[in-house]
Amino acid sequence: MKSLINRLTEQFKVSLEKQTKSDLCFIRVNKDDAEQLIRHCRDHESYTHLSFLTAIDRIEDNKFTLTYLLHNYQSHQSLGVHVELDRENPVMHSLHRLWGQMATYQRELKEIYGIEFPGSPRLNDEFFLEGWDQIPPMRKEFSTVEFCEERFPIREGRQSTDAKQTMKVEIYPGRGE
Amino acid sequence: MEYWITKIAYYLLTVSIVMVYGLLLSAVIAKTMARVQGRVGIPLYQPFIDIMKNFGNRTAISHGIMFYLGPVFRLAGGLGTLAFIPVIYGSEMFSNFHFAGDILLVMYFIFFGQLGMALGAGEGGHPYSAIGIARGLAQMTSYEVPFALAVIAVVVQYDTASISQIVAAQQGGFMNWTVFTNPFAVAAAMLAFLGMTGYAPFDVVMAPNEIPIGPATEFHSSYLSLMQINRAIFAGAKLVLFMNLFFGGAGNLIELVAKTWAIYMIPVIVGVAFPRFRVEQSVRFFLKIPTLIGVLAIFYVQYIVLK
Amino acid sequence: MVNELLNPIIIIIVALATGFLLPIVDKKNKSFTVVLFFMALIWIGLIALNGVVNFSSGAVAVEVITAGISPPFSINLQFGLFESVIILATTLIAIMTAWLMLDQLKENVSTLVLFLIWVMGIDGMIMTRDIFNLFIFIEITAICSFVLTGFNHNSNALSAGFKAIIAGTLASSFFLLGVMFLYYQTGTLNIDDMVNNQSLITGVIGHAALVMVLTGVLIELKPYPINGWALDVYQSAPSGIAAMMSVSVSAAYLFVFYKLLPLFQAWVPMITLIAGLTFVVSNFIGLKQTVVKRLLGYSSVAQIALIIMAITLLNGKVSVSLLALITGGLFLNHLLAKSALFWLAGMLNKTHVAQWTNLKKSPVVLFLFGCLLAALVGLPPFPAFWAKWELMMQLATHQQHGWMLLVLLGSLLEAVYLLRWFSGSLNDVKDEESSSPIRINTVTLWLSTVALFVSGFTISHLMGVSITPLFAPILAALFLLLFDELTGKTKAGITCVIAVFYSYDILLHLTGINWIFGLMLLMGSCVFILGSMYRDEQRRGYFPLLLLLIMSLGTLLQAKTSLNFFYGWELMTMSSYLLMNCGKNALKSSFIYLIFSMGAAYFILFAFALVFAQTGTIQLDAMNTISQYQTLIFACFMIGFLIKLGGLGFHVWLPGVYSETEDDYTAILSGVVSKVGVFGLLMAGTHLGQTINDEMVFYVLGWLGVITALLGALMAVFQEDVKKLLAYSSIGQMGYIVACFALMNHLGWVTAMYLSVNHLLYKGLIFLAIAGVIYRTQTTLMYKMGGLLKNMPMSFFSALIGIIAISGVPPLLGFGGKWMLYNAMIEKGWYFQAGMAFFASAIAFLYLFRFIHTVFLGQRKSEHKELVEAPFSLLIPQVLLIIAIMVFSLNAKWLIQPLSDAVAVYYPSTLTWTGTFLQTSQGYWDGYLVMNVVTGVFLLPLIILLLVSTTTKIQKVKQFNIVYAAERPDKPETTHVAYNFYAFYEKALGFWVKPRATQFWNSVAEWSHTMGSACRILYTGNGQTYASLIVLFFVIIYFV
Amino acid sequence: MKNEDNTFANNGLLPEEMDLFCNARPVPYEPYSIEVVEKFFNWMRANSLWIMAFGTGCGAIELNPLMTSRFDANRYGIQVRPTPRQSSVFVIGGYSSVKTLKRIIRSYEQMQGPKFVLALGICTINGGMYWDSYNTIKRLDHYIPVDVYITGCMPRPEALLSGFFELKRKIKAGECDGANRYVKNLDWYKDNQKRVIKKWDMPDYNW
Amino acid sequence: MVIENILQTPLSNIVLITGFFLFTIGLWGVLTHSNIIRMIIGFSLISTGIHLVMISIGYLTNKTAPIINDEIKSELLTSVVDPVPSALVLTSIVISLGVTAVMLSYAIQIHQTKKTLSINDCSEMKW
Repeated sequence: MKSLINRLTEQFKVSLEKQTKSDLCFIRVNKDDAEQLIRHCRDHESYTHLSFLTAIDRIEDNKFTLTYLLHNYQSHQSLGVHVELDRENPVMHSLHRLWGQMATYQRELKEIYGIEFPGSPRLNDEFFLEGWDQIPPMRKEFSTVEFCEERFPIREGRQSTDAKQTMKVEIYPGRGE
Repeated sequence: MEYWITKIAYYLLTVSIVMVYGLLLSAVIAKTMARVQGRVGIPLYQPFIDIMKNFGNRTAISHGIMFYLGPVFRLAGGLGTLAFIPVIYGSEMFSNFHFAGDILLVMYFIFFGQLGMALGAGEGGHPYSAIGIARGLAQMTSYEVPFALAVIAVVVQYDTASISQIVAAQQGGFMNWTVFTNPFAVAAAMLAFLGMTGYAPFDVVMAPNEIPIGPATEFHSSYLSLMQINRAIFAGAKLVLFMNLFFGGAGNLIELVAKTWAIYMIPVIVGVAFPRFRVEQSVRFFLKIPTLIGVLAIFYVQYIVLK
Repeated sequence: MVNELLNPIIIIIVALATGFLLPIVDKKNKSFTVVLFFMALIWIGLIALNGVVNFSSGAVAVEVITAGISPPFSINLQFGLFESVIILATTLIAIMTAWLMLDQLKENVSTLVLFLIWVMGIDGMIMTRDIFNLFIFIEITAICSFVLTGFNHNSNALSAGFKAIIAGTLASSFFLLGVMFLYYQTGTLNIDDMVNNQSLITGVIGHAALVMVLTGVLIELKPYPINGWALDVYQSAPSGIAAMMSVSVSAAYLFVFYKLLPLFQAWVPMITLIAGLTFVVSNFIGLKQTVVKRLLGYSSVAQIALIIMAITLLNGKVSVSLLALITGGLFLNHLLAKSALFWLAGMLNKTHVAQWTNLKKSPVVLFLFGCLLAALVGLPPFPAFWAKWELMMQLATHQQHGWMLLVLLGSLLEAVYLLRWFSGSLNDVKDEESSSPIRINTVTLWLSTVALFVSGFTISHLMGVSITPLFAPILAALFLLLFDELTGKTKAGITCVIAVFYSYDILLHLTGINWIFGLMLLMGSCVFILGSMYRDEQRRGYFPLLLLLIMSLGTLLQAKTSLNFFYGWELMTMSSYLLMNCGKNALKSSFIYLIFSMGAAYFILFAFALVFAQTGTIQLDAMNTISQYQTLIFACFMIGFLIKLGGLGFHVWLPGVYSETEDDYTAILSGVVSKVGVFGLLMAGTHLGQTINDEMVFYVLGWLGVITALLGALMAVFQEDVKKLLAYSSIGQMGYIVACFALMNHLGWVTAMYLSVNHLLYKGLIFLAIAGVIYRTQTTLMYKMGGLLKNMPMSFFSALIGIIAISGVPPLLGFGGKWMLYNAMIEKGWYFQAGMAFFASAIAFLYLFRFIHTVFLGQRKSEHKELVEAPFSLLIPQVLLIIAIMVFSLNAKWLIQPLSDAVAVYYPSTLTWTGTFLQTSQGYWDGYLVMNVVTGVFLLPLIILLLVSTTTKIQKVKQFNIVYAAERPDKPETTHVAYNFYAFYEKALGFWVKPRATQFWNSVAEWSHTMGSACRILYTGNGQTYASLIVLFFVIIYFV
Repeated sequence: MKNEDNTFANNGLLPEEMDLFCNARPVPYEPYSIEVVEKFFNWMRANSLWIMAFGTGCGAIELNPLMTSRFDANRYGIQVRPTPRQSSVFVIGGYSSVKTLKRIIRSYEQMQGPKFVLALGICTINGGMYWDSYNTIKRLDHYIPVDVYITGCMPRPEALLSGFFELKRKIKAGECDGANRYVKNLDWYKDNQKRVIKKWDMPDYNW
Repeated sequence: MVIENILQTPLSNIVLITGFFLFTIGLWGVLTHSNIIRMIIGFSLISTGIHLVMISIGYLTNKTAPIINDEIKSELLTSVVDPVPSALVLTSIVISLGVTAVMLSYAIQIHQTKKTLSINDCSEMKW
């Protein structure tokens, strides 16, 4: 993994973020260099498989972090590529030409985070929501409880208990602190 | 005139008996299968309840005149098929209108209901209906071949196409039954019967997990009741036909019940033991071994029985 | 004085004198030159005409002797009937050619002179009886030909001309040498003396001499392979000159050949062989030809070879008058048609066959062109038809079976390329150059066409054929053509009225099977014509042809002689072909139909000829006295009629034709025209059935029938095009009929006829119903339709009755057919055939359901929302047909009894009736009772349902209110199951119906074309090669 | 929502689709006028419960063991039909997302009356563990009438069976008129449905 | 020896053989030379050869010229040379002259339009 990172840093502006396991590490790259880097990994470093693409809403940093997880079937190593996007104007280059299934991930991210991928096929089609008329639901500023109260009639008399408390007190009394 | 009124009355009686018998038969089969699976199974009166319940449904929809008439055609097919088959040998009461036509008439009248049903289901506009009918017809074309060969063999053997005369020729001891005089013909016909009844492995027409239930997808309420009644009558008519052609007919009701029961068990047993064929598989199946047996049956009649 | 002026010698004097005068006159007055020129030609023509008039009334041939000495020491000319006729014909062609080419000819007076001298040379060749004199005339003709070929200095023509000179000079050298040796041995130059002293021609010298003369003459008759030069000339010479070469010069040489033939008795087989080879090979090469004039060249070469064959095969065996009839008919036909075609080619100035398009825009030209080609192909009523018929009869009488086959093969090939040319000319191509109407002077073409009609009429008269029934259809059609300006509906009405009266008249004269078929075909046609009123277009030419078709059916039904039968058959083929081309893009498929029909006709002709050879008469009733070749004759008939029916292997024309022709005409094709094949089968069966002891042929036919039924049905299952589906269904239905016919017993034939009637009723009904649907939806693809029941309930009802009847489900009449079919087969012992028929009828359910479901049921397309019921005039015939179906279903006896009686003449009846109860040896059936029982069992559940429905709230819903796995349907297009409906069935059994027949016929076509290209390798285009071939030819003849 | 002739306006459909769907309003059905007959039919309805084979949520997994040898619901006249046209009982299998709700409504409306709804699991009652999910409805009875609730997460097949018995009892007693209730209060139900189903691309009533 | 034999053969035979010889040479020329002019020469040779042959057929050794009038007795007719071939030759020569003329004019025309005299260049049409 080390040598890979070294090789990559020679060619691209990347920085090692962390190596969580011997066969998994994450690197960070600029949004504009991402496509080149990932293409390089796919074509020259045998990271031929796209495990997933997902996003992390870091509302405190006002950023989205995209994670492309690539996998190398020969060495059984995975490489995570982090790309940071501005949260106010989240736009990322569409990488659907690298892997066909990328378009689906991008569609999903568009729907639930509102991240734009210009040029991605069927990007604006509904993914799993039908007729969603609010801000994207996975963004942290979206409050589900408020939404539910406003949208769904709720039956009276429902009681909610704190799960941690219940575990401690009712289910496993006497264990833990 | 009086003669005809009596005829019609007798016929209606036969129909009622066959219907009740057919429904009971299906319940018994379901019960049997449940017992095989270690279940209690439905009560014997369940089919009657189902039919009545469907009649008692308070709402219904109609897609058009052919949709409305489809089940009518279907039941008319079953009733008509039964009408042209003498049920009990030598009995005036159960001879129906068999003097209107011979075995060929019965073989073609079987199609009447299917055609009408196909039209009704077609007007329903449901794609699965069309697919189910297409499959059913396709399968039918192939199992009719061994059946037709078997019937031809029988007709040649007894030198008559009249069902009552075929039965008459088989009287006088069970060794005179076609099943013993021409086992090939019976083998071919029974294989065809597997396809006719639509149990597994030839149940791709209904294919409940695949195309809900094929042609009947859109039918409900009273339509469905008519179709269920037809299922009973039609099954009964086919059983009687097979019994007449191949198993010496029946001299009384008890013999009728015993024989048809035995015949019906064959597809049931096969059905519980086999998975489902695809359409093209079943088409090819019927055109191979069963057809070959049918050919053998004719050779057997021509060169052994009649020599 | 008048007699003096009409003396044949004047022909030569006039020509020579005018030839001298012309240049002198030309100096003074140009226009008078032309007048003088034509006066000379007309004078020659008048002399010939006078001769024809005199000699045909029995005058003795005139012997003209020159120089006052008697032959052999002087030149003598003979002027008899043959000579005068040929001279008249050639001169007429010359006059017309000169008139057409006047602009080119009169530019230089010497061309006029040459032309005149050319005509004189031709006439001299015809008349002279002196062999050296003959040589001189040959040389005069040849030199004129050479010069006229190249007179417009066209580069191609110059090359061709020089090649012609090489060949011509070699020919004349051989001829001259031969003549000298003959003179050396016989001491005479007079042909008659030479023939009389043939014994003097002996030894090597005599042999060589004869071979030389023969070679000389043959080269000019252009046999394969020494005719490359001639084809070049045909292609490149000015059209008029080519026309003259092709007909007039050839006429002269043919006559020369005929005059000299007694000298070459030893070579007759070889000449026949060469001619036969030429005939077939030229036609093979013609297949590959794309240049119009060269195509005509090949056709010319072939026609001349055919005439030579006729002469050599029949000379001395049949009477001179009969030989004259045959060769004269063939030649007159060639002369008139070929010259006119050359003129037409010259006038239109379209070099390649592919350029002949859009002729529909100029109907007059198209009509003339069609007549001329039909004449060349040998279709009735033109002379070649009669001549070919007589030729076949005579060849068969003299046991020349191989040659018969050769002639038929060659004729078929010729028909292929000529009709392909015609077919192409009907093509509508969008391009400015060819789409404007053609403006040409058609007078000469009209003259030729009329002359062809008249001569056809005359020849048939000479053959002693009763003319009225034969020419009535054509005259009626021509009559109706006069009213072509009226609206389509009016014309349909007129046609219908005429057809009804005609049918009524015909039916009075028919009995037995013919009567039944008459009723069926003629009445059926009348009903279908009613349907033709649904269209608003004018439909030019459609109704005259329809009338022609119907009346030709009448001719066929009335036929007492094989000639009448064949005539009607050909007329029907032709008219049905032309009717097909009233459709939009039926060209390709209808052409295939035509070729197959021509093939069928030739099989039938062959069979009739074989019959004639044994009975010596063309009476159909005499056919059952034949004692040999019965099976072969029967097989030929079968093949011929099976092609018409679309039997397996010969069915390739059928689907395309049915799907591409006009929708109302398809009903006629399927309902009526295909029944003619059945009628033919029964005709052959009634007359020949008793004579055949070998059951094998029927057995084969029976199997063929049921296999056709099976595969036809199976093919229908996989069609997307509704008309193709019905077409294949028709093939399948015809299969049953053929199988029943092959049973050769009472029940079988009754069934065959019963099925024919049924097929007419229900297939006609379905085709009419679908015609309305196509008219409204503007498509024939089933998956583009769907759910039309809501818009067109009446059409749906027709289709429903139709499919119930076809499928054979009781209680409609289709079941009767099926029931009798199985009874008949089991009675005969054809168990497996019966099983297969059952399989086929089960498969029929597949396509019938597909048809009715994908068109009328299922989901309606949004664009079809506004459609309304089919036009009223289409519904009327449907109602009539439904009534007929219902009546015959209710009481089958009304239909079966007459059929049974008609067949009972030939076979004892095995059907017994007790009221409506019908019994055969095995089974029984009571149609009336069945109908009642079915009504009863239908009413029973209906009443139950209605009763129950009173307590239920039934909501009528729309097409998308279906259970769709909890989704809603997206579009009707994606919800309607229609496309590739039986994919799984195709997976299971599709391999049975791979298009093998199409592949086979394609490879036959491919092979024929390859054959053509192989044969033309010898034509290198190099004059020296041709010269070498000539020398080689001489050597081979010498040593053989 | 309504046209003048008391038909649905079907605003959710495209103009060209209007003709493809029926826009009639359902009307409530009356019981048989003779009480014995009605009772008789109710008895048969109770003994011939045809379940609609549509697993709408995780609870559908409990339906399978119900039909097996161990529980054998078959003996009570309960059987599964694959098409809503022929079914009389709709078992809502637990939580239902908005997207599924749309399909539930559609299938429910396609069933022929009398028809019964058996709601399975706590989620159908008050949302259960999905109480704050933005995509799950909290109360099923706001959208379709429910005859019997079976609570639990998940209820076992035994609970299911007892639910069926309760249903049978209610049917026999003539208390199950959910279908009529739905039709009578159709406007209220439709309002509720349309409030959560924002993409209403179907007719107002799915015949 | 050979010369003797030749000298002993009748004159007509020599002419005959010469005629055939010329005919063959002409044919050879026609078939082997592709130049049109040469071919024409070949044809001329052929016709000359034929003319010689024709004359030789009419010539009878030791017979006199065929000048016949009424005074010569009929039996004398056998002792004269056959006059017919000689007459025919004249016609034939005229005709061959005509043919040659046509051929030459063709040669001129071909040369003018195609700028060639080779027969091989005249094969633009063949099939």
